Amino acid sequence: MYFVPNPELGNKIIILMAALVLVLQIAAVGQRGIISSIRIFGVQSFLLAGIATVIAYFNKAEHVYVAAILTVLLKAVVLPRVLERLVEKIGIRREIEPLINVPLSILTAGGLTLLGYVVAASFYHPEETAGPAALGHNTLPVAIALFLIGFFVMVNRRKALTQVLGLLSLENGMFLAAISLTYGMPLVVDIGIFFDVLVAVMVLGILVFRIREAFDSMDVSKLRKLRE
Amino acid sequence: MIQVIANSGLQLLVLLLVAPLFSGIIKTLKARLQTRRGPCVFQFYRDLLKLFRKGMVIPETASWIFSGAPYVYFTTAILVGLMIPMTTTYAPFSLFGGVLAVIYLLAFGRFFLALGGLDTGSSFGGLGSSREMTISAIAEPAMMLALFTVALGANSTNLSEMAGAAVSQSWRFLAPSQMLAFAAVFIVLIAETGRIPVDNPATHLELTMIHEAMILEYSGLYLALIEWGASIRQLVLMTLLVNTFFPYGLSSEQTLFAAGMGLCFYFAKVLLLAVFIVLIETTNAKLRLFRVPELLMVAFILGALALISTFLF
Amino acid sequence: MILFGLLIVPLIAGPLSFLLRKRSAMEFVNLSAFTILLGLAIALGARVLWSGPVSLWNGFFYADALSALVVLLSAFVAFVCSIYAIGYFRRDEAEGVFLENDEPGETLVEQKLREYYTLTPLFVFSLVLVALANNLGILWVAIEGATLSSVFLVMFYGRDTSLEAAWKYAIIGGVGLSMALFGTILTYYSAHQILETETLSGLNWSVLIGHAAQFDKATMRLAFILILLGYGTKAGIAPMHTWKPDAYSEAPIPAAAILATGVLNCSIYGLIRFYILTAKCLGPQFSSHLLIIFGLLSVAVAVPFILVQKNFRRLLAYSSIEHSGIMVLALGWGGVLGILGMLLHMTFHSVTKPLLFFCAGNVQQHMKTDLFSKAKSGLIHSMPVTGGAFLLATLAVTGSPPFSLFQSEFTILRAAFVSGYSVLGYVFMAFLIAIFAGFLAHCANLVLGADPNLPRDDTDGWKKYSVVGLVAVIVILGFWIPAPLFKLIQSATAIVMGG
Amino acid sequence: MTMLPLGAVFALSLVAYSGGAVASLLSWREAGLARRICCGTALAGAILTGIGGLLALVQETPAAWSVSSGIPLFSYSFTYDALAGFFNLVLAILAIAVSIYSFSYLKEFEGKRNIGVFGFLFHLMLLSLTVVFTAANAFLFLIGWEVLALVAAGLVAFYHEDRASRRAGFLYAVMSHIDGGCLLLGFALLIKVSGSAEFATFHNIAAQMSSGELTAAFLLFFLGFGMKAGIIPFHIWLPAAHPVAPSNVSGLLSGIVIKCGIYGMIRIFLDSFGVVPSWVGLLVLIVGVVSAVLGVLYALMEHDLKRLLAYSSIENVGIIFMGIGAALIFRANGHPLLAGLALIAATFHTLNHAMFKCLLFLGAGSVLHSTGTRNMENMGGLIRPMPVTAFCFLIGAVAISGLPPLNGFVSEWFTYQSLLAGYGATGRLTRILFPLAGSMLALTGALAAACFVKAFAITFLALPRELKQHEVHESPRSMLVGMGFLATACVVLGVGATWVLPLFDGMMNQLLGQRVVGHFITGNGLVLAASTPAGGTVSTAVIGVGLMVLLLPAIFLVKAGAKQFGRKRGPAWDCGLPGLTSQNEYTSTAFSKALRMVFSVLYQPRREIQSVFDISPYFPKEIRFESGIEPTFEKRLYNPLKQLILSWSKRMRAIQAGSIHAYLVYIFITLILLLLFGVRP
Repeated sequence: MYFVPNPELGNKIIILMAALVLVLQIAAVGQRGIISSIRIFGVQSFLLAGIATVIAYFNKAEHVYVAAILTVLLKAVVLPRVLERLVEKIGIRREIEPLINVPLSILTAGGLTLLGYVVAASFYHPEETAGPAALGHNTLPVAIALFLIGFFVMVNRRKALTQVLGLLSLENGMFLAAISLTYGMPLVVDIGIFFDVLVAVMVLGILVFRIREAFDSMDVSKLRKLRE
Repeated sequence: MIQVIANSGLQLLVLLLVAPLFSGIIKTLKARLQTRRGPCVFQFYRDLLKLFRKGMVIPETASWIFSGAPYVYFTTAILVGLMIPMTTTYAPFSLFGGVLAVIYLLAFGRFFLALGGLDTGSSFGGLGSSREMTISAIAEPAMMLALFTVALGANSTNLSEMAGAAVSQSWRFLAPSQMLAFAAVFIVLIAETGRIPVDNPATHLELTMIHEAMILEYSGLYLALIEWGASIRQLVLMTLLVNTFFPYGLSSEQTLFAAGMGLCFYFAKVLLLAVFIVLIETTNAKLRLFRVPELLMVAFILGALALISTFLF
Repeated sequence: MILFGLLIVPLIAGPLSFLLRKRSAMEFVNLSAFTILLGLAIALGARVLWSGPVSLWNGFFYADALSALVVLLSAFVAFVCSIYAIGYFRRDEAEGVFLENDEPGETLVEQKLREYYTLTPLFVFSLVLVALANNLGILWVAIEGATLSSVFLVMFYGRDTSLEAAWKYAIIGGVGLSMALFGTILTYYSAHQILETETLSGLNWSVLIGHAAQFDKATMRLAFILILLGYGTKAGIAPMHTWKPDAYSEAPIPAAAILATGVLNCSIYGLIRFYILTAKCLGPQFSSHLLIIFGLLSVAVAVPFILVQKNFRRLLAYSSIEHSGIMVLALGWGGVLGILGMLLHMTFHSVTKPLLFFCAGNVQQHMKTDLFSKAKSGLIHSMPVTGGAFLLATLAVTGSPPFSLFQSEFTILRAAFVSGYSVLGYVFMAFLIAIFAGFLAHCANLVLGADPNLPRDDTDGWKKYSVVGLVAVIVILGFWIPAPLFKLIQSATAIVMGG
Repeated sequence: MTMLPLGAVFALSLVAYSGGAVASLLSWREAGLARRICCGTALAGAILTGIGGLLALVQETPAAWSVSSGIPLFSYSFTYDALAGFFNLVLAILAIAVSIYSFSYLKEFEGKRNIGVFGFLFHLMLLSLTVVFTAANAFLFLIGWEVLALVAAGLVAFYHEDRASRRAGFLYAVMSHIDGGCLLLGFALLIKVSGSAEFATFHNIAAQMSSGELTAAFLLFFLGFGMKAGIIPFHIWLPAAHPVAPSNVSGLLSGIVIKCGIYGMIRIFLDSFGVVPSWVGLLVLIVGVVSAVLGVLYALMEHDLKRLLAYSSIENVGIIFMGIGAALIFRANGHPLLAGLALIAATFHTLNHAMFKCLLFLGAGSVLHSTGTRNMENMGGLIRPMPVTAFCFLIGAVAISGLPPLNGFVSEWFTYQSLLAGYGATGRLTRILFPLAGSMLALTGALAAACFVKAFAITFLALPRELKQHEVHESPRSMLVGMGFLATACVVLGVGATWVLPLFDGMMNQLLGQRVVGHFITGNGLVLAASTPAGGTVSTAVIGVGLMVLLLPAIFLVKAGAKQFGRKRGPAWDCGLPGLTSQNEYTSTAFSKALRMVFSVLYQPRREIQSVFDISPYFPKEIRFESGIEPTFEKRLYNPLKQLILSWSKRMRAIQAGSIHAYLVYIFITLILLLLFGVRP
């Protein structure tokens, strides 16, 4: 290690990356193309891995490296690839029409970010845990906002695939929360979670494919046969 | 003991033998008031005797109920008669049934007569039974309420006790509750005995018949039993009325003399009541059937007022 | 050893079935695996009763009375479903159900059966893992695993509607589980501050429970909210219940029965584990109120849908929503009576619900429809056993005496009064009555009536005797509970009460 | 020593019932065998129940047993005390009669219906009844109660191919579940106060409850028991359910099953609550009056024989409620003797109504069995082909009309006496209610008489209307024996009331802590006396004998006259109109027309006349006449309620409209709300 582990520097880097993550997330809300959404997700995951690495480095939490590597591999490389392949296979690139129009969606995303701050502030008290151990804790609001916006994307988007993307960014929010609060979950758990995410995306991918086959569309708002 | 038996025998005899007389008296008096000569007061006895000597025709459609009904009607009337004090405050069967038994035994007779009316299958019988049961159904609560008022005053539902209580409190009949109750029971008496303005015993007009329609198919001995029973019932109700509300002349002793004196008083009172009935009958027109409930409702209200006035005054 | 066996048996049975070709071999593997599983679950119960909690791998797996009870119930359901499944799929095969959508050929049948017989053991494995995992993170992983393995079971018939149901199931379940994971992270965080450990045991329930009182209260509050929403989604608590009717009506009957009982129990189990922590940390008030609100809401939501239901399998789903609501409500009312009532309810519900599903399955295969309007009434004439059992099961599931759910509902209601929620008790009762009316109206109309002159069914022994056996079980349980089982429930109650 | 025979008898009866249930079910393939088992074991069980009931009534020391269910909270405890004994005795008498009756009655099921299932349900009904009466804790009581309800619903819907039966069974089950729910809540309240589900711990529980709790508990129990007993306005299931059940079951339903409500009220209000505020009694009394009057008024308008009987059950339950209400009021005002009088009125009427209502239902069953219809407008003249049935029915009709000397009169007389006594024993404002209630009872009695004149006459008398006379037959012997048994009971309970009454003493002692029956018998044990301030005496024995004695000379007279002057049969005179046919006869509707007009405010009668004509309206080809009365409670109360619930439910379906986005929105909004809730300081 060449440069001195300066927590201040680490903090700055983390905050910068977290802000980027958030911006990307809000961009994803406004994004119309499926492929670009997928790519946004990839970049976002990459940034998260970066945050994880920085935290791991400054806090000397080795197992977080593993999480970071897994994130890069899985979420930044494998999953976007898989999803893009799926899009190609399905052959749909049409624009996605959100249920709420873009400006309003972005406004909502902003509101949810605010909520994220409120929620985070309610239980997280920075002054109590000052020092290097607190490094990354201030990304918690971003994590919660990520979670909420991801959820909002799922609510807002019609296409099956974008719902999956929403779910994944929701997952990203949690990942951020986990590393920022507790430097990741215990390793076994982390691996389990990653495994589950992988399987979930596979399963959902198969489903998306089958839906496309069966309904000739990926618009899940058309799945309304099962109702009262 | 002998006096008790004698008294009971006397009461039974009065019921059996004198009841038709009062029916006759009412008929004659009514005719006189209407400036007709009218039948002799003993005409009713002659009618009965004649009926006793006639053969009977039982409708082919009828069953044993038709034949059984007159017996029940007749016997219940007598049994009821024995429960009501007549000449002294003592009634032979008073212990075995009070006001409630009286009303329900009368209902028992009516029940069977109504069955008898329906048994023939003729529409008149059904008509009579239906009307009779309807009117009695509405009359009964009024009667019960009025008699309750008296019973509550006397602290007993037994008629001997009620009469005894009446005797012990002189001028009680002037109490508003008694007057109101009397009025109520009187209206019920009119209805139960089938008199104007509720029913007209003298007509066999389809639209107006009640009691007569019910017994239209009876003949001979059965008819005699029914007519006789009806006159006994009438006397019984009149007795109930006079002796619970105007117990004058009733002695609480069981002597022959007291009984004799009581008998005289009793006849006088019943006669007075008969005159009263005749007056009502001649001065009123018969009501339409569906106005009768209104009249009985009045009786009910009178009974309720009587009850309320017992603790108002 | 028992724990190991419990986990390894289904884990082997699944892949083993995948390798097999013959139907009867797959059936045999499943049936014997689940028989062994049930035996092991009983052994676990006995062991826990005898010598207290069991753990394995340094506390990675841990089984106290509560886990033993949940494992026992899962194993029981899996066992009866494996019996029923044999008859069920044979009938499906005989009627050519699998040939409808794809190209004809025998291979598809085998492929489909293999899919079921492989996935179900894995599904059950996840359910067992849920109850045996000491680590709350692993518990989450296991529930997620159960969800993922059952998505394909929901999709099993490959109809458009199955896809739709599977999608809704996967997405809503995914969202719900994300919330649960978030809750788990927050719990870990609040424990992390106290324990200052990054090892695996930092999420172990048996460790956490000892320190729960010192956890950060604000964090635990949020954590519990997220856990309630998350595991509530899996348990089908309103308003997160919406996936249930779809998934239950599309999955093959045995899978639906496991979903309706096993998954429900495991989700409630997860909720209970967190409830214990929360109650220790925040006192019972906070969680009670939330649980009561959501529980009562679930029961309330079930009412109108049950009253005007058109589809008898969706009816069962709403009943399942009602029952998870009742369990949550009981947990909220709390006290010894409430908890005992809840655990009794969980037990009895797990016995009753499969029966109802089996009857519905028999009817569906007989009438070729799951709509009341298309099914001819007068079922009792052509299917006397199923018809009678359906009526009994209807009565049982709506909490009528003498069936056992009455006992738990009675206890729960007593808990309501004792804990001072008598007004809610009245409301609760009113809902139960409405549900009874709705249920009975539908089922009586289906079962009774003039003879529609359908051919006599009820011939398959597997299907028939699984129904008859369950009827016998619910009738017996209505009058008498084996003492060890009650002991187990009692010690589980003590765990929930005291941590 | 004293407990032993009772215990053995009770256990044996339970064994007989449950064994019979299983045996019937198992023998369902052999219809004849199933029938014999069904009736035989039921008869055996009923006799055992009867012996048990008598033992419990006589020996007075309650016997108790308890069996564990595996859960300490729930144990099966039984207490066989005098109250239980009384109701078991009533049950036994009916069950004996019905079992005998069923030997032949069930024959028509053979080959058509599953007698095994019938026997199963029938035995379970008897079993659950006896369990309800002997249960010593809330848990067992509720189990018995609900099982009874479900089994009875099953029997109501036994002819389930028929839509009306199905609907009635369903209505019955739902209403029963509602009343069961009320009881469950009520017991939960009591258990909360007492800390235990055992009835023994409920003793005098009213003293420990706050007034709010007491009010809630009372209302819950009143609703629960009242609904079971079929009081107005919770009665709608009763006229729907009782007619459609097989007639032997109808007899038990009206005879004893609805009496469970009465039993429960006595058990809880008198035995458990101890002294309750007098408004409680007043409410019971007023509801009783309303039920009695409305019940009989609705009965009058019926032309379905069994529905008529069902409505009349509502009336009689009302009369019983009057007695219970009066007893509660007296107890609240500290008059145990009067309470005893009122309670005897209520329990005696319970017994009596059980006898004659069951008898009438069995009679109606025989008629139905023979004619195949319940519609009285089609009957008539049945007294000739079915003389014994007719005679038994007549006894029942006289008894139910409260006419002396039969049993109905005795209990109504006691009711009157207790109502009259209330005048002197209560506060100024409430006292006026008592005689008014009495007069309403008189109205009820008179209307009941009218009603049963109609029921008997239209069914059995005059010419047959739309029946093929040759097909109509007298019932087989066992059915007649069953009816005869009950008819005898009606007479014995009436004429022998003073000998029966001492049986009530143990029960009164248990409930009121005082032996009261001695006060009510005088005159060498021949005369019933209400030794109250406004008492009275009556002797049905003397009235009965008196009627007989007076009847003899009258009969002799008429016979002699007939011998001498002739007695012949001829065509009915009918005011000289020849050719009397059944079309001339008064029908059931015609008979009740006068009352329909009088009480038109209540009935809201509706009539519709449609004439079909070709050329001119003056020459109608065909006239259709339709008339009916408004089913007020269904129309004004239940149907709107049902519609409201269903339409609201339908509207609620929009929640589950299939849109996954909507589903996610629910979760999202819940999440946000809860987060905001969670972060509050």
